[in-house]
Amino acid sequence: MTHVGYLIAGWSISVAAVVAYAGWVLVRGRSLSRRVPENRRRWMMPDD
Amino acid sequence: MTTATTESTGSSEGIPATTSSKATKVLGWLTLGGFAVLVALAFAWVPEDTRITEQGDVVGQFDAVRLMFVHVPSAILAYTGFGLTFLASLAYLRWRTDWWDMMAHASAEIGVLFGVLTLVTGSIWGRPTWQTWWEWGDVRLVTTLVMVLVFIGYLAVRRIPADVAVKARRSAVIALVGAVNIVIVNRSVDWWENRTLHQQSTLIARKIRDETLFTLSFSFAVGMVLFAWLLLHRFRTAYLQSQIEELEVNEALAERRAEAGIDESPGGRP
Amino acid sequence: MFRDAWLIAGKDLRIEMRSRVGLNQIVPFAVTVLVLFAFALDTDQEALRTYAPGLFWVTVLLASLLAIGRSFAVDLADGAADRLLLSGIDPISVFGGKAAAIAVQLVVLEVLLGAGVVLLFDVTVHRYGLLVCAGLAAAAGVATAGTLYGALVAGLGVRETLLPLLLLPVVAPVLIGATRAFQDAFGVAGAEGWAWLGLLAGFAAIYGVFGALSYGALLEEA
Amino acid sequence: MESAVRLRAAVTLLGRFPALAGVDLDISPGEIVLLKGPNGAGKTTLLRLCAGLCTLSTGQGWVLGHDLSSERRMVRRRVALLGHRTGLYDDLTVAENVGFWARAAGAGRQDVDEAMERLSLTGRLADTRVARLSAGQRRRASIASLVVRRPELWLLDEPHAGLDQQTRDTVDALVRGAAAAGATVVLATHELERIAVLEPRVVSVVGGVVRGDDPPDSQSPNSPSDAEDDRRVS
Repeated sequence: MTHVGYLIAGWSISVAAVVAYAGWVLVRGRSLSRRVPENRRRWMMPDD
Repeated sequence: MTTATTESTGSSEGIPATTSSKATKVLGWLTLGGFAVLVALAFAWVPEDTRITEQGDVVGQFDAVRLMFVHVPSAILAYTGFGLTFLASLAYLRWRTDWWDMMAHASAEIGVLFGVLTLVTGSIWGRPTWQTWWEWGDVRLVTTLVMVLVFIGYLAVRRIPADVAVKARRSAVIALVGAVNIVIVNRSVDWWENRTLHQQSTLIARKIRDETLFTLSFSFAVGMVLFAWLLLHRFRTAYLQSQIEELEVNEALAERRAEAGIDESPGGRP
Repeated sequence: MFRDAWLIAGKDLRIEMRSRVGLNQIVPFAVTVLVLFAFALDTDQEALRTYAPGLFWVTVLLASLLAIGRSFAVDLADGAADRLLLSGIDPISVFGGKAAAIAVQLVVLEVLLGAGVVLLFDVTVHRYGLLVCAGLAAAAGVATAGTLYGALVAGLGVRETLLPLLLLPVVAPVLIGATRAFQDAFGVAGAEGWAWLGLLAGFAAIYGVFGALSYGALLEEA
Repeated sequence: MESAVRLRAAVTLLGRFPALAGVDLDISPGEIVLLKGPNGAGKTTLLRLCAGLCTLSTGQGWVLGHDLSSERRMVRRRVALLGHRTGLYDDLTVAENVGFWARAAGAGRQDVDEAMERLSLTGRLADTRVARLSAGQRRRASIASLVVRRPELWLLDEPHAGLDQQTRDTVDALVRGAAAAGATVVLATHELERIAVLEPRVVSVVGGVVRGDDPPDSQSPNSPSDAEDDRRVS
């Protein structure tokens, strides 16, 4: 396989950036969720 | 992609404190599975890019072509994000609802993420294939760079502590100007020095192999699912933030009224 | 509408003439930048002549940030911005007036800097008509886009740092177009100067219309 | 006859701080209203809201018949707000400042001369740059540039604060003159005794809320009828 260094760099940077961003959003979402009462988090509500 | 359509059944032990729902879980697993398949396709199935010239020399990008499957979908997602920001900003100025403002914010952030990735992966791909990290004469390259810069500025404005409505309105105008600007920059760079290194519409010309084409399309699909997953989570985070701010305002309002000696407990913002 | 725009422009220009901030600070700053470019390029007369158009316009853009920031700082200094809102003047007129005042200041700056470039960088002008038209059109473009962005960041408390970040990517086409037109006018490169002039004029027109339309929405709140 | 100011449960947020936490207030045309209350009670925000410079977060409001949530531009051009800041340009002379604001409001040369005369800004003072004026002179120049607009509603925020005797008297004369001309005057001041001779209606503002009139309202002759109330709200 040629250009292994470039391939590893390109793919791993992309994956790392997306994972880091997604992790940040999820963690932030969790901490914010705890501060909001359940009845204001509509997407977790059972069908009514 | 409204929050109302993505409800999940509540669990018996209370609602978990996350931004996940049934919909995002499905999208999340689809993304992970799709990504695994994409890696397999990109590295095991797609052949290296070679051609044999009439003189018998072997030319092409060889294995570097496998960078296409992160670079091109990144670019598509970046433009999708910015396009959505533009539409949401337009909708905000028309209807002035927080929903559109949060949508604009969420999609701009994701757009910047993939915009930066587009530039980085493009640079990494360009080095072995074009023998350069960066080419100023390339229209798409320079346009994308300017666009990412404009939206980094947009996010900077959004981070300023200011009145919510003021910030939303100003951000919306910046997004609109930014979108118009993309067209102007694109045209002027095109005129400036049209020596693009990008392949012109390779998809239509059918110059690439079927395996490569299929994998590229597959990477778009995985990218779109990832985009939807990120957008839902980011939007809900923004929504939670606004809910917390509203709760704080209600609290402050009650305190203020107590200061005035009004005993009736206000049932929230009237 | 034009009467009010004229009134605003006259007020801004009179303040600038009185305070002499432009003459005492912005112009010396711009000249300093030019001199620094000369140092950076190592007194290579040929390189200076080749890059003179680009250096000239980068300098103008940097100096324009100061002029734009100042135009809004003057209104915010002692509550005049509120009074402008209360005056009932059409926001389109305020936009037009402020943009016109900034454009006039930029033209003056361009003339002074142009003389500096001719003297310091040893360039000769081949096409005066193109030079003048490109200078005017570029000033109009930077002034309209600058006024729009100046209003966008005015009163947000961090405008000194935010304005460059927002405005510079947006005026990149002006830099490209004006540099090309000047290269043609100076005879250092065979660019199609008049076509680039079209781009500059188009830029000014688009931002003029866009700014006029959105200025009211920007000023609506306080 | 519609009221000059009418607020219903008006809430104004400054950032996340509720400067006004549900204000109900009616002011009839021609009234002189004195807002009193501790610092931070919301007097300044109330005046700015009436001028159309603050947004109504919730609740409803009308000033001179214009809706505060949709017609603020109409409100703005008919009121005058004298705030803590002068609204003048330091590098222009007094005459240039007053002239600029007069022309912005569509007033003529005559109005400028009259206003300058009234606030004793004639002679050398007229051609002095604002930057060189004393605090009292600045305030007078600021008032002159408001007088030329012939506002129907005066909103004065601490008009006496930090001023010399001459300027304080000028302010009192301004309020008297405005009232005599039929304009409505709302002012926030700590110097109740200076205004007492004008027999204003005193409204106390505490904690972002109007706490009822004090002393009890002297039966306003042209308070709006209930029927009109319904029509305006709908």
